[in-house]
Amino acid sequence: MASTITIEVSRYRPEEESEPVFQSYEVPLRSDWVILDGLNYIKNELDGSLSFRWSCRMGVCGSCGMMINGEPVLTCAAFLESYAPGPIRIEPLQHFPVVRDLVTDMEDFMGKLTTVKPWVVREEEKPVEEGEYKQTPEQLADFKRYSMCINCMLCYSACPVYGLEPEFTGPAAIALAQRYNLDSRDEGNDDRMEILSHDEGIWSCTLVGECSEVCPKDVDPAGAIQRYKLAGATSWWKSILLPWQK
Amino acid sequence: MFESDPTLTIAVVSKVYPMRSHTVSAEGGAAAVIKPNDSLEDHIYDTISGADWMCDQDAVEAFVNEAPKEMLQLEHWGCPWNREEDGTVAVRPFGGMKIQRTWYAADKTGFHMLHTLFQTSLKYDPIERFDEWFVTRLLVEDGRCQGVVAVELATGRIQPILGRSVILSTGGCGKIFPFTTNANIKNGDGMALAYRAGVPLKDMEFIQYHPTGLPFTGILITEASRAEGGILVNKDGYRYLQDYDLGTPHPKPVLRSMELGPRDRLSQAFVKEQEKGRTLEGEYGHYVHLDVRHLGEKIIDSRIPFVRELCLKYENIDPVKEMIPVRPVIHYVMGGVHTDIDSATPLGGLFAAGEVACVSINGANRLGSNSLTELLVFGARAGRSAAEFAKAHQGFTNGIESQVLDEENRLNTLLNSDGTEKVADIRSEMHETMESGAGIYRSRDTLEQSSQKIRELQERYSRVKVEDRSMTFNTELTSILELGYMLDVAETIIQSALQREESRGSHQRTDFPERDDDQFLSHSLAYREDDGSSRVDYLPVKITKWPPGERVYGEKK
Amino acid sequence: MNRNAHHTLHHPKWYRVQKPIFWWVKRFADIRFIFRELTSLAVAYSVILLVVIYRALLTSEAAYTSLTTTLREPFWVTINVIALGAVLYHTFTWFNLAPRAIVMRLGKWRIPDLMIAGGNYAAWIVISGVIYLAYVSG
Amino acid sequence: MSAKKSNDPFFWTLFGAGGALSAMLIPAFLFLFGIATPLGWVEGPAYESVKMVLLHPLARIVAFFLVSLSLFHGAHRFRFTLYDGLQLKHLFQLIAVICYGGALAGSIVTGYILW
Repeated sequence: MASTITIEVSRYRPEEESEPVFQSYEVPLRSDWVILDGLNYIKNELDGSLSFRWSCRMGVCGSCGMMINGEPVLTCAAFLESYAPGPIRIEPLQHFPVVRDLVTDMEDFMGKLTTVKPWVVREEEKPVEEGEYKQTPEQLADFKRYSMCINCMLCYSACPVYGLEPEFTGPAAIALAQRYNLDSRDEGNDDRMEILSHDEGIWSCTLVGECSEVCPKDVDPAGAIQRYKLAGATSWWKSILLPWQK
Repeated sequence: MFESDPTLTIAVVSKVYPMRSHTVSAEGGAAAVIKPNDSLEDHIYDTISGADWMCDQDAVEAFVNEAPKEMLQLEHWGCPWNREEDGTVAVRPFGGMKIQRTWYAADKTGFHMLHTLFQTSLKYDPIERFDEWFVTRLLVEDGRCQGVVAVELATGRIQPILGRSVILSTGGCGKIFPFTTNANIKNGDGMALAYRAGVPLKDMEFIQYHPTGLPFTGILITEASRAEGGILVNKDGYRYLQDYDLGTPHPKPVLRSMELGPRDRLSQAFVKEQEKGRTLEGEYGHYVHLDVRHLGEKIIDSRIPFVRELCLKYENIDPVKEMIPVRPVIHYVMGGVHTDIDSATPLGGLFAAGEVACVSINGANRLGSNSLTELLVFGARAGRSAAEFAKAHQGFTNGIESQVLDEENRLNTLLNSDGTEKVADIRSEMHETMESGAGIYRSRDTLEQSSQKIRELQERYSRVKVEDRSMTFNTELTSILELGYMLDVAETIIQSALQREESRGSHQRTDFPERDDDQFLSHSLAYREDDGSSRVDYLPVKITKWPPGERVYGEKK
Repeated sequence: MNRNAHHTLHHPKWYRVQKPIFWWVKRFADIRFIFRELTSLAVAYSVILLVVIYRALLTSEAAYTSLTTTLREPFWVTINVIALGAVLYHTFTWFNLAPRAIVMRLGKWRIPDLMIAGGNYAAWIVISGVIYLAYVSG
Repeated sequence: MSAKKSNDPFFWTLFGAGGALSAMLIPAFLFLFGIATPLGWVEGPAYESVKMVLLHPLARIVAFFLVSLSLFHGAHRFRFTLYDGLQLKHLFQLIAVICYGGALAGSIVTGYILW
């Protein structure tokens, strides 16, 4: 192994420290290693006490998001080489409380996820025996993009509005609401609009656009929220101008 | 379940957030008969013959019969299945299936199924989630399972979670092996928990290799890359499959020949090639090359874009310009916790479904796209059975508290122990010995060596080193516990493989190369003895309508 | 949880960071965002200028001439150049982001984002051309 | 969800309309009146002809909407800039009143001047 690269990892051990400190490690700089491999090298060979989450190492489980040199990134999809000669600074995803080292608390998101009703809402369920709901490829394409979210939380970390106002429902949750809104099988539009058309919902977003920039799955939450605002404004005007409808 | 009985309350205990579970990585699809040109009979026969007649035929029948309903249920819950122009669900062909019957959601089927299920589950208030709680033990008293002990990772709190019935759905144990498509979390937790509680593990010797994984990460390179014309070559650039009775090389891909032969045969050819010294050797062991460069950038980008994305994004290889290093990698464990057709284990109140369980419908070799469907069918069955059991068994027995205290003591002792053996060392030695002794080919000699090695590692494991004494999100502690699970499960794999003196499906013994229906048309059941060793028993395979035949693929048919 | 709570067994103290007031000066992308938001001032300035022109126009020819003279001062030219830069940035970001909110269809065919943005630009060029011609031809 | 229904859809609509209108019209106007003419790149039309074009009833209506909506556009955006950029969210109501109030006053003055 010819060369190495320095990784500066943010350590926070709540029993010992009142705030995070950086600790440096030297790891082999290999062309096929991603940052996560570097972290595992540290954990296996140098320091077993470093804590971080990871699982699939192929960009779909959503566990291993961290701040790399100040940017939110999936560490399984970021090569050490692209940060050479280093040092690489690794911190937990920002805007979340830090539980330990690189582990953040994401209960806030889990709660918000439930509030946007990310499931098919129907006035009347069709019995399974009667077969599938018909849906054309075009109808599928309408929401497909927004269904690709892996809940990796990079968008929340990239969103300054969420950083400033933790009450903001946030990019991924709204994109998921939109995923169901646009699904031809769903009839929950009005329910979700009721929930999301308050100040902490869609209207907090100022279209910074960073959520869509960092999204590893190209979900475009910023676009989802914009479309949602348009729908929200339309329904607001309708309720003002045509109050007898609905 | 809740729609049928709102009085139930359910705790979902998981060591990761539900949407991180490994189902998320499944790509291909899920099989169920829905098209008019297909029949249940055909799906049953494909499954049984694919399993080399090692599966229980009543279970396969139930599975195939219920599959369409469960898949439709998931459609109603919002799963974004790919569609035909007329709006009906689309199906694609899959290995070992005679007719196109695999439902798919692009190349992220597992991802969509998992997220659909998880998101739909949020609708139900009676479901209480224990996210990032790590289960360390089953509570068994009075002959039935009455809950678990778990550690809340964020706080280090050790706590019993009682339940009048318990369902295991913890997935497989691919991480026992060095090269696997499995995620880091697949350490056989549920298998070991049940095994330690006296429940036998069934058919553990049957472990499926996929012939083309990336050597370092185990990331799967789909069969489609070969179907599109990708070729496998050894270190001399020679298409070595022609030497192993797999046909003759053609410039264009030919179905069921050469690179499109069955998975097990391709994996076996790799081992033979390695023995001849004609594979390449790298940092991560031996490998060969999958060459798709001749297809050109256009075809690669339009037909197998995900292959290029995976190689580029996660392993820094561009298949347009470079050959892809590949080797057989562990993909799926056919065996698991012994359950009956209703997902019930022999232990009262304990149920299991998914890869952790062995019903069995996968026998000696699982067919692609049956496993995702299996989750749905037997998950639903497990739910129904567990609900019934819970209703029939009110209350909990005394004596559980002392078990909880025992477990707390055990964990605290471990956390404060002064060992010397590094987790990573024991783990990598386990990997090595499992690959060399219980890999694609096994023999009495290699298995006995591995068995001895695993015993040595078990002994060293009792002196494992703990650097991290924190109660807060201690991932070293969980790694140690997971290693303990894996060592136990490894032992059952080796013992079951040792006792099965025949070759069948994914279990290939060099010293017993033939299938032996007279002696071994039965499931192995590995029980844990008090001294920690495994005892293997047998249970006849249930044959109903389809007597064992020859498993034929390719030209012979 | 109280920010100053101490760590006790099984009640870990989480670490939380407050975003600094000038969080946006550290990254180029954030500065760019704040600049985009501040174009709102240039837009407001521009329309106020329009109102001032109207007022002069309606008051008398002398008032109008005096205004056009004032506008020739380097100070005001500089201000207007800066304002134009900001407004152009507003125009570009606005057109580029418009397709994110709007999905347009022709039958089954979804109009691609690039075409929606392109349509905006085309309209903009035509309208600007008309204004220009109306202005120079007097 | 306890949060009250938002007024934002109303202001956001004005913001959007103003954003689009200003993006389309302002660059040409500002370039001609604010830069090109003062620098002598183009010959500014005579008072009478400017008056004829700009005081055309249709032009006055366009101008009114342009001014008013742009002011609301600016107010809405600037309000959020103060929230995000300077973390003044606690002055929530005051800022909203000043921003939208300013835009409203500007619109009234404009209407008064134009007619």
